[in-house]
Amino acid sequence: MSYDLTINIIKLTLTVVIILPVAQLTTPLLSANNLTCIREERILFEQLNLQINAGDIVQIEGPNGAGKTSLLRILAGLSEPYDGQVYFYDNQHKQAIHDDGELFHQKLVYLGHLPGVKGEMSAAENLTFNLALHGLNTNSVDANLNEVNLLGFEDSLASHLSAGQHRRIALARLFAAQTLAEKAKIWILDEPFTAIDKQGVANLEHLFLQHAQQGGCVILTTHQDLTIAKDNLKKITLAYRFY
Amino acid sequence: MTQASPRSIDKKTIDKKTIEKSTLKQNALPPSINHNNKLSYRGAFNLVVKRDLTIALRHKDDILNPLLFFIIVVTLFPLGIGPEASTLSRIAPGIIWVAALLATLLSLDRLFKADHGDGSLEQMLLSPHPVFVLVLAKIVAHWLITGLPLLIVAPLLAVLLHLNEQSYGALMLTLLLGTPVLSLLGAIGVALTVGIKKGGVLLSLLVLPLYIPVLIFATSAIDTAALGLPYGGQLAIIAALFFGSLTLAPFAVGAALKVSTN
Amino acid sequence: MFKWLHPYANPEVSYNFCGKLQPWLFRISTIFLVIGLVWALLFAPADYQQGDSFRIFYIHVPAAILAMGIYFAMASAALASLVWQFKLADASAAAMAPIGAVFTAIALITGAAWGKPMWGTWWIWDARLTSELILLFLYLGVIALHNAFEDKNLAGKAAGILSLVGVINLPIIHYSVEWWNTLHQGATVSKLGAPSMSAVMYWPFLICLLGFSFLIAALVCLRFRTEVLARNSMRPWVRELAINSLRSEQQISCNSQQCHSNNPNQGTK
Amino acid sequence: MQFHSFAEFINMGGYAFYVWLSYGVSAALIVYLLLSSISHNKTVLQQIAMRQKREQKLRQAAEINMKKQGLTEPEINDEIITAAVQQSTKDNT
Repeated sequence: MSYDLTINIIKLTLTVVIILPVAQLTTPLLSANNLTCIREERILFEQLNLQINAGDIVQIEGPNGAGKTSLLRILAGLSEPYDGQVYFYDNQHKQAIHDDGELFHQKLVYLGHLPGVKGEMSAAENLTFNLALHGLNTNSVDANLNEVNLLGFEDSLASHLSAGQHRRIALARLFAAQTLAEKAKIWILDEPFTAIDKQGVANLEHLFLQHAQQGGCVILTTHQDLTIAKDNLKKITLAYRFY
Repeated sequence: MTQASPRSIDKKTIDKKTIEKSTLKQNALPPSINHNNKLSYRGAFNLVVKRDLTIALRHKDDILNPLLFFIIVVTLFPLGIGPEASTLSRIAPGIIWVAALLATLLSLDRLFKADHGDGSLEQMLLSPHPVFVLVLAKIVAHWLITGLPLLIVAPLLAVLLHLNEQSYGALMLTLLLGTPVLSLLGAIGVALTVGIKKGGVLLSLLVLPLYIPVLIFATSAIDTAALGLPYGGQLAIIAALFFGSLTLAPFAVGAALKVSTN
Repeated sequence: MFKWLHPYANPEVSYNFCGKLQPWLFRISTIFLVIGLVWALLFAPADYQQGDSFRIFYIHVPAAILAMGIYFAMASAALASLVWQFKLADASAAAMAPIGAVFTAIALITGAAWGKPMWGTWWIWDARLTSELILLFLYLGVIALHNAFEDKNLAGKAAGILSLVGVINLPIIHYSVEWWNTLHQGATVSKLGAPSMSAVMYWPFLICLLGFSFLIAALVCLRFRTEVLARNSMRPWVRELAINSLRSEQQISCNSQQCHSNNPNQGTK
Repeated sequence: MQFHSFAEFINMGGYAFYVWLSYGVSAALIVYLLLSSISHNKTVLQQIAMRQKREQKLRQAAEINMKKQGLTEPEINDEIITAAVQQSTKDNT
């Protein structure tokens, strides 16, 4: 393993996730090999290797401009890395994410900075479309909206709702995805707590833990301190590179 | 998850007016399109078309503005050139087609821009469906919103311009086959410029040269029809352009969108 | 199969290789162009119909042919970069676009200057001229798109997609314009296509064509090196190169101004 | 030699304006392209050099900031990394 360059960039603090049964501990879900990201001729990170297993909650830390969002987008397959490859695992079988994008996307929930909510549609319609597009069950839309405290807003046009409520519509998808065993295991969330109140954050953290215990993984960036116990939380720290 | 989440502050701040005002039926989209959680290509296609149509119908400006633009541009020509029926009827095909070209160009921006702005484009690219299908659905919806209305008003404008009576059929057929080509080729340009802040002028620079063959063959078909000659040849070429762009453009659009959202 | 290419996939190697190639290309092109143009201007016989205005032919036609040729080269480079992720192909495509645009402009301007005495008008909607004009638009689109992106890698990919779309459309546009032209007006009798061009006219033309080709190759080399530098500015070898070049420039300016304040070390020497 | 005198050569059989216009414009455009390519190369090199200077300043500023806050530069803790490596290899097996 060539860690010579990685060592300069990344401080990995990995702790064992004890709660999980041993069988799940070794189930990898997502891994990356030699990732290099270059934006506007600046190297954000170089030769980054990582592996994310079932049951992991991984927080990516770093100052502004260190490449947190870029890393998440590369892991989700939205951006192409300058070099390197991201793999996902289908029944322990390792595959590059671009080889079978459709299968990978079934396993993935990505929520970016933007909530992806259309102002011209109501909250329920937005969620229904989102779920249907990703092949998720659309029968429990109301229940899912209830989970994010949006019950009563189902029929309001999203343009009448606030930014925080938009984000909660997007997050409602997690509650729908969470009930599925095999699908949507990999959650990649970019600043999921933006514009969410304290109670909402607590609910989400609870959801993350539950998802991890059920054999999923959560990769997220956030500026808030998570209350998730350190035992359950892995951290990847990206340093700001000057060139 | 159980009902762990307590109803909090937000419940109190429900804007009752908002609820009353929104006379929308709940779930204009079918509540559950699939029960076995596996959406076919066709299901995904229909889903996106329906969504785009729903949005457009609730935001009527998107349909009306390009149409008004089309009508106004066409009415400007007689004012600029003069009212002689003979002159107008000779240049009518060109005017109608150039106006249709510009109206399509004007409406192209909304094809991906709004979706890119609010993040739903990312979500579509990450859905478990081929980008090809989704892109095609969006283009079809765009054509239904902008191309079809043009097709419907075109005969009225042809009357205003004294178009030769023999060429109405040719006008309608070329518009029917040609405007989808405009949407398809235009989508490539929009997909390339959607991430750029000032992409509007750039879009016309990229897209208009690609529209030239459609313009040439469409106007010549209409001219030929005015002479009472068969115009099947030109129509066949436009049809070939249509099928060619139908098969190739969505791939180019998909590749371009991946670059733009990078 | 392409193993011999591998070292050239390294930006530094190809940068240095082009640096070595570039002066030779410039020399060869100068030799060919001087011979070709002197021959064309002084020794080639005047056309029996067009007289000495035919001498425009010796730059107009090579420019027109090469403008088209550069577009195809650019599109194939774009294809290589999109399909095989061959990053340097991207840089070469970016290098070619402005050169192609300039040669298209030359073809158009010389065409107009030739058209005035021959056809009596600066511009004529001749099929060739029109498709050359559209080619210029395509080039300008590619350049504009390239400039619109901040990130050079993304810019290359976007411009690559556009040039591929353009290359599919180019023949369609060309034939549609030709067809349109013959439909709208009696076919303009073009002297260019005359197959009966004599050897005395043919040779200088060929030499000019070769000269322009080498000139373009040299220019592509020059611009390609710049693109490679811009795309690899985070690499140590480029950073060193940049610092060195800045330093040597400062030394030159210091020497010429007898250097007062800028660099005390230089002054004392 | 097609021309008998220099004046005749310049006159180009009456087409002087068009011929010399074509040749002049072509030469001007090619020279412009050449010069702009060379100057572009220089500006790119200069920009890269300038950016290096800027980076140096940024880095110094960051270091000063850290010292102010009483922090040392985050040293690369080899132990943590090796631990991580061991961990990931353990996970793999």
